[in-house]
Amino acid sequence: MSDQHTHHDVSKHVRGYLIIFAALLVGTVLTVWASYIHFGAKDSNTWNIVVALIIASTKAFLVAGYFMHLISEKKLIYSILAFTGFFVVGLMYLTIWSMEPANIVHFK
Amino acid sequence: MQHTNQDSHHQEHAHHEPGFWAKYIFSTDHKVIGIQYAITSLIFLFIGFSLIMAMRWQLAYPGKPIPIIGGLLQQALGDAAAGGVMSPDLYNAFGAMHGTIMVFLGIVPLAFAAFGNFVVPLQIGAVDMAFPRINMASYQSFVVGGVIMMVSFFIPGGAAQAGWTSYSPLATIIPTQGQTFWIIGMVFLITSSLLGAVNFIVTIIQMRAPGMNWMRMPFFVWAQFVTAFLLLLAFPPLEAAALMQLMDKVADTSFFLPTGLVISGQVLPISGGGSPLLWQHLFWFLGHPEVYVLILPAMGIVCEVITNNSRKPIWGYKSLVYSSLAIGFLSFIVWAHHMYLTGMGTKISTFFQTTTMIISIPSVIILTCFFISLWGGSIRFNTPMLFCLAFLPMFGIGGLTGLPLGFNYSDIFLHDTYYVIAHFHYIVAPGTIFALFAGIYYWYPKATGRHMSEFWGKVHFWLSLLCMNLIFQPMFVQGMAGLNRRLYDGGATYAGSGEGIIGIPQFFIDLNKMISHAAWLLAIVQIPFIINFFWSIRNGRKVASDNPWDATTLEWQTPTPPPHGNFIEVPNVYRGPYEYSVPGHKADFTPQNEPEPGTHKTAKPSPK
Amino acid sequence: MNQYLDISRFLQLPVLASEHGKDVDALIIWVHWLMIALFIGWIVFFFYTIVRFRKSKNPKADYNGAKTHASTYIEVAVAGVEGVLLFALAIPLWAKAVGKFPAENESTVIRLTAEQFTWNSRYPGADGVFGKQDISLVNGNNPMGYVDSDPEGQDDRTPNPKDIHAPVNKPVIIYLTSKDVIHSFQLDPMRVTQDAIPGMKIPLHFTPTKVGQYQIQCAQLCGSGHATMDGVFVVDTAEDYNKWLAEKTKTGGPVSFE
Amino acid sequence: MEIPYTVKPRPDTGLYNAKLGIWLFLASEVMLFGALFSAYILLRVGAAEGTWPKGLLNVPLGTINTLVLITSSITVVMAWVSLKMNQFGKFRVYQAITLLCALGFLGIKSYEYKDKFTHYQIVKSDGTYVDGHMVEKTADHVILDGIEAKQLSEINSPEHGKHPEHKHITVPTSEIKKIGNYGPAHNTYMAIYFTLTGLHALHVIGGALVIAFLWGPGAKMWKTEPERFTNRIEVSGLFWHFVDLVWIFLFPVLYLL
Ligand code: HEA
Ligand code: HEA
Ligand code: CUA
Ligand SMILES: [Cu+2]
Repeated sequence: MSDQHTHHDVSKHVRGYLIIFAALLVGTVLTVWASYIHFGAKDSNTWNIVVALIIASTKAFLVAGYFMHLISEKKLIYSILAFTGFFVVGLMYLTIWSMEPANIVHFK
Repeated sequence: MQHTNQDSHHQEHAHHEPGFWAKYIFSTDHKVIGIQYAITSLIFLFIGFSLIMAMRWQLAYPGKPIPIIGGLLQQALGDAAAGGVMSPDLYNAFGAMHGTIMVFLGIVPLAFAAFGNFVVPLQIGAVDMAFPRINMASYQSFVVGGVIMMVSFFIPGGAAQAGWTSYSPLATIIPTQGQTFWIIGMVFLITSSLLGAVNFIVTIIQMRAPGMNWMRMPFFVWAQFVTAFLLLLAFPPLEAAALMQLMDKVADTSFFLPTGLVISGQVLPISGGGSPLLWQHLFWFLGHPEVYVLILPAMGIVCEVITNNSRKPIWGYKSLVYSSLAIGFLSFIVWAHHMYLTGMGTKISTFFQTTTMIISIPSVIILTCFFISLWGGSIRFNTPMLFCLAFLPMFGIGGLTGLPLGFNYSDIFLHDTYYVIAHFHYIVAPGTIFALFAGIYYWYPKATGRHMSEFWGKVHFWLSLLCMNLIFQPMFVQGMAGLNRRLYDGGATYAGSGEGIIGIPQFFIDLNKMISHAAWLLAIVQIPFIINFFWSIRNGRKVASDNPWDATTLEWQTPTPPPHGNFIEVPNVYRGPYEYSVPGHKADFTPQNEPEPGTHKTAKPSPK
Repeated sequence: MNQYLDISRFLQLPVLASEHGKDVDALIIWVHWLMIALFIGWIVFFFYTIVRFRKSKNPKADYNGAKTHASTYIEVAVAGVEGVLLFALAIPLWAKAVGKFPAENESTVIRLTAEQFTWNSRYPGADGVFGKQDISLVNGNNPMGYVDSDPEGQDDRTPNPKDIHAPVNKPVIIYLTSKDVIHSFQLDPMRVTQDAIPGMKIPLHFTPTKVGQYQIQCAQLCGSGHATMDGVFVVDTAEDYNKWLAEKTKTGGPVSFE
Repeated sequence: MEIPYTVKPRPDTGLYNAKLGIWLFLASEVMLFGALFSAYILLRVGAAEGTWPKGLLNVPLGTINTLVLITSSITVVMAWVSLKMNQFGKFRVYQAITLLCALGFLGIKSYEYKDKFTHYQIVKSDGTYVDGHMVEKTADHVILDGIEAKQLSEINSPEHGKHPEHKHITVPTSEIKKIGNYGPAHNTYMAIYFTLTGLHALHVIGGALVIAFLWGPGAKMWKTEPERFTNRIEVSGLFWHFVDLVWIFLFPVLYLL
């Protein structure tokens, strides 16, 4: 990227960075606030988890997308990250799936 | 060089002749680092082999003092080898360390780091690796990891004893610190591999010479490329697991320890709540990609040598490339075929069986391409070629015997028997090790400017081939009869421990003696190789030219040995890697950087 | 199975003494047929090629080499055969092994607890219910943590370690677990192997078909005694079994664990 | 000899070497933390009823630490921007703030760790629990500042909004069946908490060391090779953002859920 930016260009981005920064601060306060409210059915906190993860993912998207310039990154980086994402999801999903009681032949 | 005058980046090597330390120990030159890796990992291979030779004595003659080195062992290791006899603990330690050393300190550094370092930058026409200093750090981290592993033999209680797979809870509850050393050693080795992997990938993507586009890369480079990705993405979960096991050992956590463990009559004072299966998942998530790390570089070497010595292009270059990519991709989702017997339900085992069967297909395709490439060739039987030709059926046997293991229902019987041992040793010993021998004989002239002796090379080959088969073929028979691995008495107890009890027939246990003798013979026939290796550095036949094998790939288009910076002039690449016997050409090989007659245009830098 | 196709003798599989074992053998044998066919095919091609195209015979290589699609067909065929073995044999058989358990009241039910380096069995007695176990009770006299006061445990049969019996031709269900590290219960003649994992209780089932004494092996590295963690699985006639079961029930109750 | 593309991107990939390198490295880091998160999920799902603590950690401190890391992220970006605009002085200032943030983060984290190591749980012989911070320990009794509970779940998942009064509780040594602090060995939650945050803290330290080096002695390069130096700042920044990103997940997962 570095070569394509003139000085002028970069200074234009500064405002954007500051907006992201503000959004991240708001996001943080939001998660904490959301954790004190109970969403969904009475004795399940599934929806709380969903809400928290949605906020966290949004924040992660902002950091990765703008601070780390992923939004305008090269295809090569996207493909590397796509594979990594696939494998990490595979690791999590398959491990958890295979350890589900339904998939383990054992009776407690 | 194109960018020479860009900036005044200071390079000390360019200005004065570096001293011994800078040149050989703290070198950042990829070729020197490659050779450092090669020598170090050969030494580790030798150590790994020595361990198994001692173990094979115990298997053949359980409870008898080990001749010659028994006394030494007792002095060095104390009670574990009292009277020169191998104790069960020592057997387990040697077994675990044999696996660990062979895999992580022998084959991976030799096949990936050593050959990759020496050959890859040359083959793609680069001046060095992308990050020379990280390259050096990678080697140093490897040495530190290796030293920690070696030291662990001599601490009280000895080295790790829970197999190279280090299953918890066993690995955690063994009271000695060998396992802690193992974990810390592994962290260094993992770091080394990660640094190496990043370096290789960046080098291959960024440093290809002009015209060296993806489909013109030698298959060896592709193989290293896929291997680097396997290391990069599969190792971190093992690192995570190692950290957790370390916590279990030193901070009394219970990541892999379930509630209610009772060790020799005592309830273990831990919180519990962990899962032993979690370790297995994380281990095999690395473990399976790791086995392809052991084989892909070997396949790469085989491809180079076979095309060169059959004097014709590889058959199905694209299939090779896509198959190796497919193997790389699929190898991340087959791991639980090592865990069929951990109480797996139907759905999940169906998934892993199916992926296991699918992943065997690209291997079949790769092998098929190699076989068909021979058809129509003009085959020269020199030492490297012999090793590669032997690789094919040997890998074939090893790979095919993976199939009955891959079906869960037949694995019920074969799991943890010598059938498994024979399966993977056929792949890694007469497979990978042979390919690595081929690589050594093949690239030796480039590194030293001299040939190794052909005669002794052939002696080494034929006798090794014989011994390997004498060692591992009977293991299939033993495994089929139900003999288990990791038994320090060679199976004597399970032969039927009393009158009328049906156990393993004695015949199959007696095979151990024959196998052991073959293993020691194998050691003896390595002597010509070792002598040949060192003797030829000074006394071997000088190479007739920079390209003694009449090869096409770029590493042969440099001076011998290549200087710092590799190429006198950055090569331009005009064609694919294996243009042998091109119709209408005078020579039976057309180097990648030889301009087409009549054209003077320089090719565009890698269009695709 | 057709006797000409029977390479089990060539493979030297051990004695077969269980009902489902023949299916295990069948799969092993079929896979080996596939392997042998491929191996012979390739090895013949291989030797023919390297002999025919050796340099002295064929000094000039052919740039194009083989022009054939045979390899594609072979690859597809290999995939096809693997698919058939997978979907026709391996998967349904496995589903039967881990999913379709015989009724407990028509089977011999055994609770088997592995520990370094022995096997402890427990039989539920006439009521068909095991007595409770509690790890906080574990001590030198009560290594399995039996709850003595549990009425359901009063008729349980807890034989000596390594002493395991079952009657012939009746399904056996074993609930397998471990006290310390991972072991693996292996009975080759029954074609049974199952890891015993602490914290998990894994069931397995098989039907012995031949009276005899069979060697139990531990098939998972479990420490210094792994090689000697033997045991005997005795398959009795129904009468002998009942005699054995009755014989020690009085003395072998939960209190006096030997 | 000169390694190409250390400064300028390679035309066909559009990347300079170090940038590709750091992204590959981050990919491996994703796998590392991904594996630990899988472990977290498994342990949590597999935890016996009432043993997985909720609301154990200090949320205000965690929030402050989150804000600290986010702040450091923006200063890292601004430092890079300053270099791009040729304002070396500003760069120094921004990175100094980054480093202070890193120190602040580590300081707060150590305080939280210390808090857990002085927090004890006693299982009494009658099976009830006493849980709180150590006040006094002598040969014949232990005084904790905290609460009493009949069941673990009362301690681990207290009802929302209801915080039981903390008071000094004296337990005679003879009544103590088991005593232990909230270190990693306490339960699997504490184990994964210490492992995840400890590994994260190591990353913070590593990143801070690199940034400090480039702030101090490494800044010499600005004079000779400004573009290359700017690249280095970008690359170290990418790592720093990643560390921030991991924390963005760690915070809700460990503190809030
Ligand atoms: C480099 C190493 C390597 C390679 C490449 C493989 C390849 C394969 N492996 Fe192997 N495996 C190991 C190393 C390797 N393995 C190790 C180390 C272990 C034990 C770990 C331990 O427990 O300690 C193991 C264990 C292991 C198991 C677990 C067994 C058990 O513990 O119960 C299984 C089960 O599915 C398996 C399956 C396979 C399969 C299906 C392949 C397939 O990819 C194979 C595909 C190849 C072919 C199908 C051959 C094709 C060739 C031809 C068709 C041509 C033939 C030509 C001639 C004969 C001339 N392996
Ligand atoms: C890459 C991996 C690799 C390699 C190459 C080997 C090579 C060999 N292995 Fe190994 N083995 C394993 C990986 C490997 N092994 C693993 C993972 C296990 C399981 C461990 C466990 O249970 O946890 C195992 C287990 C294992 C067992 C089972 C032990 C048991 O279960 O109790 C046996 C038994 O015979 C055995 C034998 C051999 C033999 C005879 C060789 C021979 O082929 C060795 C041949 C070696 C050479 C030919 C070296 C040549 C090099 C030189 C001579 C150096 C020259 C030096 C210079 C020039 C400086 N191995
Ligand atoms: Cu028990 Cu091996
Ligand atoms: Cu595998």
